[in-house]
Amino acid sequence: MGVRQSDGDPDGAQDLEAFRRRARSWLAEHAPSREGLGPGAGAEGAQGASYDVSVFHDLSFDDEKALIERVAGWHRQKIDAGFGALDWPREDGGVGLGPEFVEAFAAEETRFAVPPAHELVSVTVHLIAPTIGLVGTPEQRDRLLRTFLRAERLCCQLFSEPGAGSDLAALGTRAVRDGDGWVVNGQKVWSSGAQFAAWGMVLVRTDPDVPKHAGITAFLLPLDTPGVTVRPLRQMSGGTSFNEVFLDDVRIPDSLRLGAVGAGWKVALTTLGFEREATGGHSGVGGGWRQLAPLACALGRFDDPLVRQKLADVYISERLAEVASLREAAGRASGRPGGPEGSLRKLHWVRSLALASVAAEAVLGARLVADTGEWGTFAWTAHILGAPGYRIAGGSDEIQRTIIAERLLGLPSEERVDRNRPWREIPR
Amino acid sequence: MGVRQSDGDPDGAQDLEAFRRRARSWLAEHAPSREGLGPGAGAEGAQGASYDVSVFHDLSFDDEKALIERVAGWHRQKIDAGFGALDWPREDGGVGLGPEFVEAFAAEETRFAVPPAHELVSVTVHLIAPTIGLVGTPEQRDRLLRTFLRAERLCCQLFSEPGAGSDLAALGTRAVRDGDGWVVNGQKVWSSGAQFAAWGMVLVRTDPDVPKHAGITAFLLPLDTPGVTVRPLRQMSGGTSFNEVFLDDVRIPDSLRLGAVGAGWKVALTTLGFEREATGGHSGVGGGWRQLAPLACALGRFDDPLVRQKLADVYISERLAEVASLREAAGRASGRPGGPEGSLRKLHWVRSLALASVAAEAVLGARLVADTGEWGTFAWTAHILGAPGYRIAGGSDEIQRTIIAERLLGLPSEERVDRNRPWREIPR
Amino acid sequence: MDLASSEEREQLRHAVRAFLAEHSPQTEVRRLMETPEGFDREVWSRLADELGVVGLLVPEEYGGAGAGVGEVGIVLEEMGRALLCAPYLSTAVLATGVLLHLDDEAARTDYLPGIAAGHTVATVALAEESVRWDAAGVAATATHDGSGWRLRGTKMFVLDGLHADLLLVAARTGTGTGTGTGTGTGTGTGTGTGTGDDDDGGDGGVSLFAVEGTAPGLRRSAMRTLDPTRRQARLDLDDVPGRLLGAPGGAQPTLAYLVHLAAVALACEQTGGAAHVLDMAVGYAKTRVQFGRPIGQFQAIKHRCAEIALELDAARSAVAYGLWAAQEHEVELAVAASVAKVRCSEAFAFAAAENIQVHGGIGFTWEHPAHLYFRRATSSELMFGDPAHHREQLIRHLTVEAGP
Amino acid sequence: MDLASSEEREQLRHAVRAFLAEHSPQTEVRRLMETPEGFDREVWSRLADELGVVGLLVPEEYGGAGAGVGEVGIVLEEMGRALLCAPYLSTAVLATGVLLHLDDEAARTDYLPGIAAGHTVATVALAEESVRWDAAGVAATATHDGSGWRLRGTKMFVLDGLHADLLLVAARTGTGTGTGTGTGTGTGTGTGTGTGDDDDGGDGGVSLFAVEGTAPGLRRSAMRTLDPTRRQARLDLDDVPGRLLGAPGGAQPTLAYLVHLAAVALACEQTGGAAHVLDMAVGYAKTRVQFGRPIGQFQAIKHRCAEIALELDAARSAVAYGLWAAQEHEVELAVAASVAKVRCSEAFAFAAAENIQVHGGIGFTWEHPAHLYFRRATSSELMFGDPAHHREQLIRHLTVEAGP
Repeated sequence: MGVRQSDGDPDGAQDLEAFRRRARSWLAEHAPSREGLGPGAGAEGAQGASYDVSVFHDLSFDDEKALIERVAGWHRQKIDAGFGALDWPREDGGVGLGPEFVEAFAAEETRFAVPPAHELVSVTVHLIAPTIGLVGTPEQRDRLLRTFLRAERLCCQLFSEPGAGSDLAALGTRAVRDGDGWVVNGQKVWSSGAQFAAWGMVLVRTDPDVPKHAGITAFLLPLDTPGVTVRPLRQMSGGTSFNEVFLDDVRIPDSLRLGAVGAGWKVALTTLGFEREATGGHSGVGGGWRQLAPLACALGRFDDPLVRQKLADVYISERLAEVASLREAAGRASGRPGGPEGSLRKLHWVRSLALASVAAEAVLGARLVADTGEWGTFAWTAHILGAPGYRIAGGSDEIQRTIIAERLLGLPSEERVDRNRPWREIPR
Repeated sequence: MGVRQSDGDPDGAQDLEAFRRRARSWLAEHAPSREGLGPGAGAEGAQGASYDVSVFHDLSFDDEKALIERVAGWHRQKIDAGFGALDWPREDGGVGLGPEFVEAFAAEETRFAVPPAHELVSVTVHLIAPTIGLVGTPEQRDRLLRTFLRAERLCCQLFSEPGAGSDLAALGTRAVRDGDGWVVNGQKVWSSGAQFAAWGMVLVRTDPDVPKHAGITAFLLPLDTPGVTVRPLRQMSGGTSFNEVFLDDVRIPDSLRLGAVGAGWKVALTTLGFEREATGGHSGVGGGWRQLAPLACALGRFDDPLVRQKLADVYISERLAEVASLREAAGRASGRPGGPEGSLRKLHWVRSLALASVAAEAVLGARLVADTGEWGTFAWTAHILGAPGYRIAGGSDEIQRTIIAERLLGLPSEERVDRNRPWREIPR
Repeated sequence: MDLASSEEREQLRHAVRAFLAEHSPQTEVRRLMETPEGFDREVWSRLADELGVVGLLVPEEYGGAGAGVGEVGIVLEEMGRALLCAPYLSTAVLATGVLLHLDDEAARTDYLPGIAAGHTVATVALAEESVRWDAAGVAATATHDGSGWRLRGTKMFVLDGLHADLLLVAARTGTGTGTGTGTGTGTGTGTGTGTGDDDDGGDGGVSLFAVEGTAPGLRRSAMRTLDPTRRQARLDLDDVPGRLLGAPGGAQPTLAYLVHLAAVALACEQTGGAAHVLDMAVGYAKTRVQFGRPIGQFQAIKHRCAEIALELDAARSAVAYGLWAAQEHEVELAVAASVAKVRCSEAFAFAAAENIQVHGGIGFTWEHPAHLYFRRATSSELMFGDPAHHREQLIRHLTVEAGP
Repeated sequence: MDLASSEEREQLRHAVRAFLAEHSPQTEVRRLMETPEGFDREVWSRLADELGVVGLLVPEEYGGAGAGVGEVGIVLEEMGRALLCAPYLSTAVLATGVLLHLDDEAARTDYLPGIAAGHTVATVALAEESVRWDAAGVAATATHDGSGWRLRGTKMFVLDGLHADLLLVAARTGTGTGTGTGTGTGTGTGTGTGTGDDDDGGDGGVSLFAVEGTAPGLRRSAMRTLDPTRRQARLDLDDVPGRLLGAPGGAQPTLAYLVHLAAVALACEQTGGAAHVLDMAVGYAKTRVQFGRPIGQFQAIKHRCAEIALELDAARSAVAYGLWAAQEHEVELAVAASVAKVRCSEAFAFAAAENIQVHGGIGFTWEHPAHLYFRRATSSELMFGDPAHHREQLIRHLTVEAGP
């Protein structure tokens, strides 16, 4: 399945083919092939031999740390061989190629058993590094850009707060100017990987007397700064994929300010915009057709017409997610803007997770209620308990629908009582 | 299945049993039994031998007129025998019994093949007559109450307008005072049975300079008044269950005003409140388990596990609607207030219609696409095309959910831009 | 169908709710779900003594209250609201119901007083590795060795089986092969299209046996459960002595009744659970402010709460129907039980999931109670036959009764 | 999978849309759906001559454009938007596709030029009283009487069959009994659990025949249809002469291809229809004012429009997949066709129903176009196998290909 060339590169087709061959041979040297691993194999299939259908990791601290190191290590290995940061400018440590090369490499990579994605690494490399690339000062770029791009140090997001979930811009963590720095007080939550990160990109309120979007500023914060406390937050599926981060009189030098004072909302949108662009990050999260079909066979449930209907829905949803990402890649290649398509993708993906839950219930029935000891059965509880999380995390279903309605369809926005009023006066 | 006595009537149990026996024997004399009619038989089973699964009638004018006459005739027959208007005061032509007698008679009546309900008759008898009973002048009561209660003349509602659907209170039909009467101009729509009615209960705006609910007045309008034009409105399922009613310089004497000037909204709520109390009006509308199960058998579709699942959902939904109406009757008998339960009932019923559509599609498949001539198959298109109408008519799903949320659950109402502003200034 | 609630029933509800508010607040549920035993023996005694609800179904001559299923339904609904950790379903409903249904006066005399007094925790062991709740799924065997019956086999999903004093165990007493006469998809818990739950299946009959929790040869182990507030166990029986209950080979009708009773009982619990999460969702929607407004003002939240209320209303009707049939009209129980199991499962599953969504992030945390209801909802939906199975059973029973 | 749209394709879309805006506005659709013939011969000629889309699939050597399924997909999408009343699906897609798929050069030479020129309206007659779209459902027979083949039997659901000049009729040429080897529920259109659409079924093979619309012994009658913009007919064949197409008994692969092609073609139409009703719903939501605000400001309406957009997006992916497989990767066509049929049926049915709801009362009137899309959506969903049937087929094909 090829992806269309951008028109600006008429000879690209040859280059791309050559690149693809080169990538394939490099991958073959450095990673085991996935061929013959059998349908149950996930990422890393061969060596892992793990059966992970969980939506959120439930790893011990040490295991997750080791995983992150493996993921970051593979990322660096690719960069060193000229297969990472392909679409980054050369001066920033990239290769300077077009997005079609990124897609091509990714397509090749799926054939090999390589380490899976990890959100903290992805956030650092794909979200925060490019944000620094866009709005960082020369010093910040020098100090952090390559480091983050190469995942040598990792940086988490410190955006959400207990009182600012869907309404992120209502955030209330206060930063007060103090000489050549700022003193920050407040609480962040839902920070993935904060316990493994050296840095955090934090949004704070620097001016409470202007409307909520206007009074926010972004900073880069070393997490070993005194006053920073990271406390893992256990989610309903077990495991602690997220953290609460308490900020008590934390001092941040002004040199670590990311963008202008009061421009933090724009900076955050830039970061989140990269999130929407980053595709394929969802594959490998939770279980799906690849695990359910053999499981249904093994349990003698594959002949049940009702089970088959539900498995079909899972297959359709997953297959169309692949097609959609090719469609989007083609759209990007021909210069169509991204926009609210990310919201469509996310809602489809959330639905896909739910369809897999439904199918798993049909296949497994009471085997989800209590562990009979049969391999690969009770493990699905981690999918079923995790799937509801992504109806909320990363922008709730409701927020995504509003984005689609307003930005894609042009429907009028709701009456907003919090618009054009100082943040201080808005009910909270 | 008996319904519990109200506590105020300790000897009622005996009376009720005697009444029930009396009713049964009267019914046996005046209507054929439904026993042995077979599962496919609808209302009037024996003589009708019709197979009507339509949600909205699609009858010719003459057929519908004849039907209405039959329905009204049966209603009068019951009244004359002392089995109609059971819970009305004796002075108004009723029998003066409690609601448990109404329920008991209704329960007995279901065993006999009697004429079905017709909306125009029900509106006249159960909605408009009691409204006049509550708010009518002595003259109005003398002139119209018994007439309507006995369905000798019929009266339709003239409430909705093209510009005032869900937002009924925004209605814009204007009435201007002129001597001892009013001159009315505007357009009504969705009036069921207006082409068969002698009277209409009409809501008009008498004061555009006060907030919308405050400027409405109700009138009783003879439909043969000059300037009244009734035009049948064809619905998507075919048939013309509704009408547009145009009012051009229509003169209504002030003596036909129903309630005070400006009190029309309250009067309308009174009328609609009776609608919520009237139960069981939905049964017999559209098709369901009773038609689908034998149909599935006849077509060899009853063994399909998917079909069985969908039929089960239809059965469950219908059975629980019966249970719910018994629950409500019991609640009323013990003095629990009605309130937003009508919204729950309506939403369940709409869902029931939709489940029957889904099951019919599973049973019939392409037999719905084109008429193969097999009995009882293509007829289901009238159900499928009619069911969407009741997601809208009688208060849309959205309006019902809002009623439940605000009145049953106590959730806050939305920001309303049309509150406390003169009707004239509200965007339309 | 008398659906009015009497004053006595409302008093019972009030008393149970007050008791649970005191003895089973969330903190206590959290504590107990981490303990090995999973419930508090003292609270259990009080439920029996003070409140008198453990012996509610037990006739007065055996020391119980002689009340009906309707009363038990109220207790179950309240327990479902509170997520009480206690062997009520197993002991006071299922084991008691089975003992009352069997024709074995001696067993009633021997066991019911202990149950009613809160001394005996009892349960029923039916399902096995085949994950079915019917006689046809029973492969465990019982043989008479001259001195008495000996049981062999494995039981699973035994509610409170790890600590129960009395286990009522279904085993095959004929020469049959156990599972296997079902055509169709006999191993599934979903819609077995080939076998009915009333179908005995094997050529040998199935019987029920009373087995002591301390019996030699009985190995019990806890099964990991999705719902930490309801314990389940695996029993491995190796030549375990058991006392035959009722006539040999005659347990099938009782096992069918057991499943129907369980379906109705779970429906009551589910309705209580759904009512509780609706309260949670509405309470949060009224107070949580985003975008300067309580989120309950947004139609997305507001209409979703209305949808939960609508589901709860359907569940209430389904429970009323199920309890009525269980109490007064057993001929309709098979149908009513399946109706109740399907509709209340759907309602609670929807309510529990949407409650999390209304809460947003906080609802996804371990600390918040929302997930405990989600776990209970998912678990109850899939026990004793999932909704697809019960839809199939419903159609089967409707067809057997009257032709469709 | 090349999913980028070329400039030529966008030009084609533009040209078709402009043509339909002029020649098939709503008023014209309304007019034609009441006429006996159901379409406008002159517009049909123009579609062939001016626009050149009737012969899009026909190779250039037979007078066509030699374009691919991708181009046809664009045309179908636009026609689905406009609800064009014309025999395009029957003639330009299905009959043409069948003629191209069969190994019968003479037939191509004889029939394709007339089709491409807009002179021949052609269709395929497969389904019968058994309401199945597969070879196993064929009971009509053809026998050779020495001078030629003679057909007997009944065909149903024949698109544009009442006025078609050329009918491609499937009939059984062996000695077989017709339907009946399928186990399971062979008579249904839903999930026949026993028979596959690739399964020939009977012991006699099935062949395709060309039958002239004017042939003696052919009685044609209009079937009442749910969707008045797409005509269907019943054919009663009593000793009707027919010309054998391809090898005798060898039509099964072509019939399977026909169903896959029909599924993809309908998916294109459905996507166009869904896109159109989304536009309608959004347009109305922006302008209709209730409670002093455009209803599109209310989340209930706003989020529903977003849901329609989401469904449309899935439909677009499904169509892209189906067209790709039809054009470049026939080995995946069976899977892709079922994926497309399921997903686009769901999407359009949802969109058409919710569009009515967004419109409220006005959307329920006969005069408003909303119901015509609802009729088309329901009709297309149930033709050539409903979604349940295609889910089952999908699983079957996935299993055959690779094991699950």
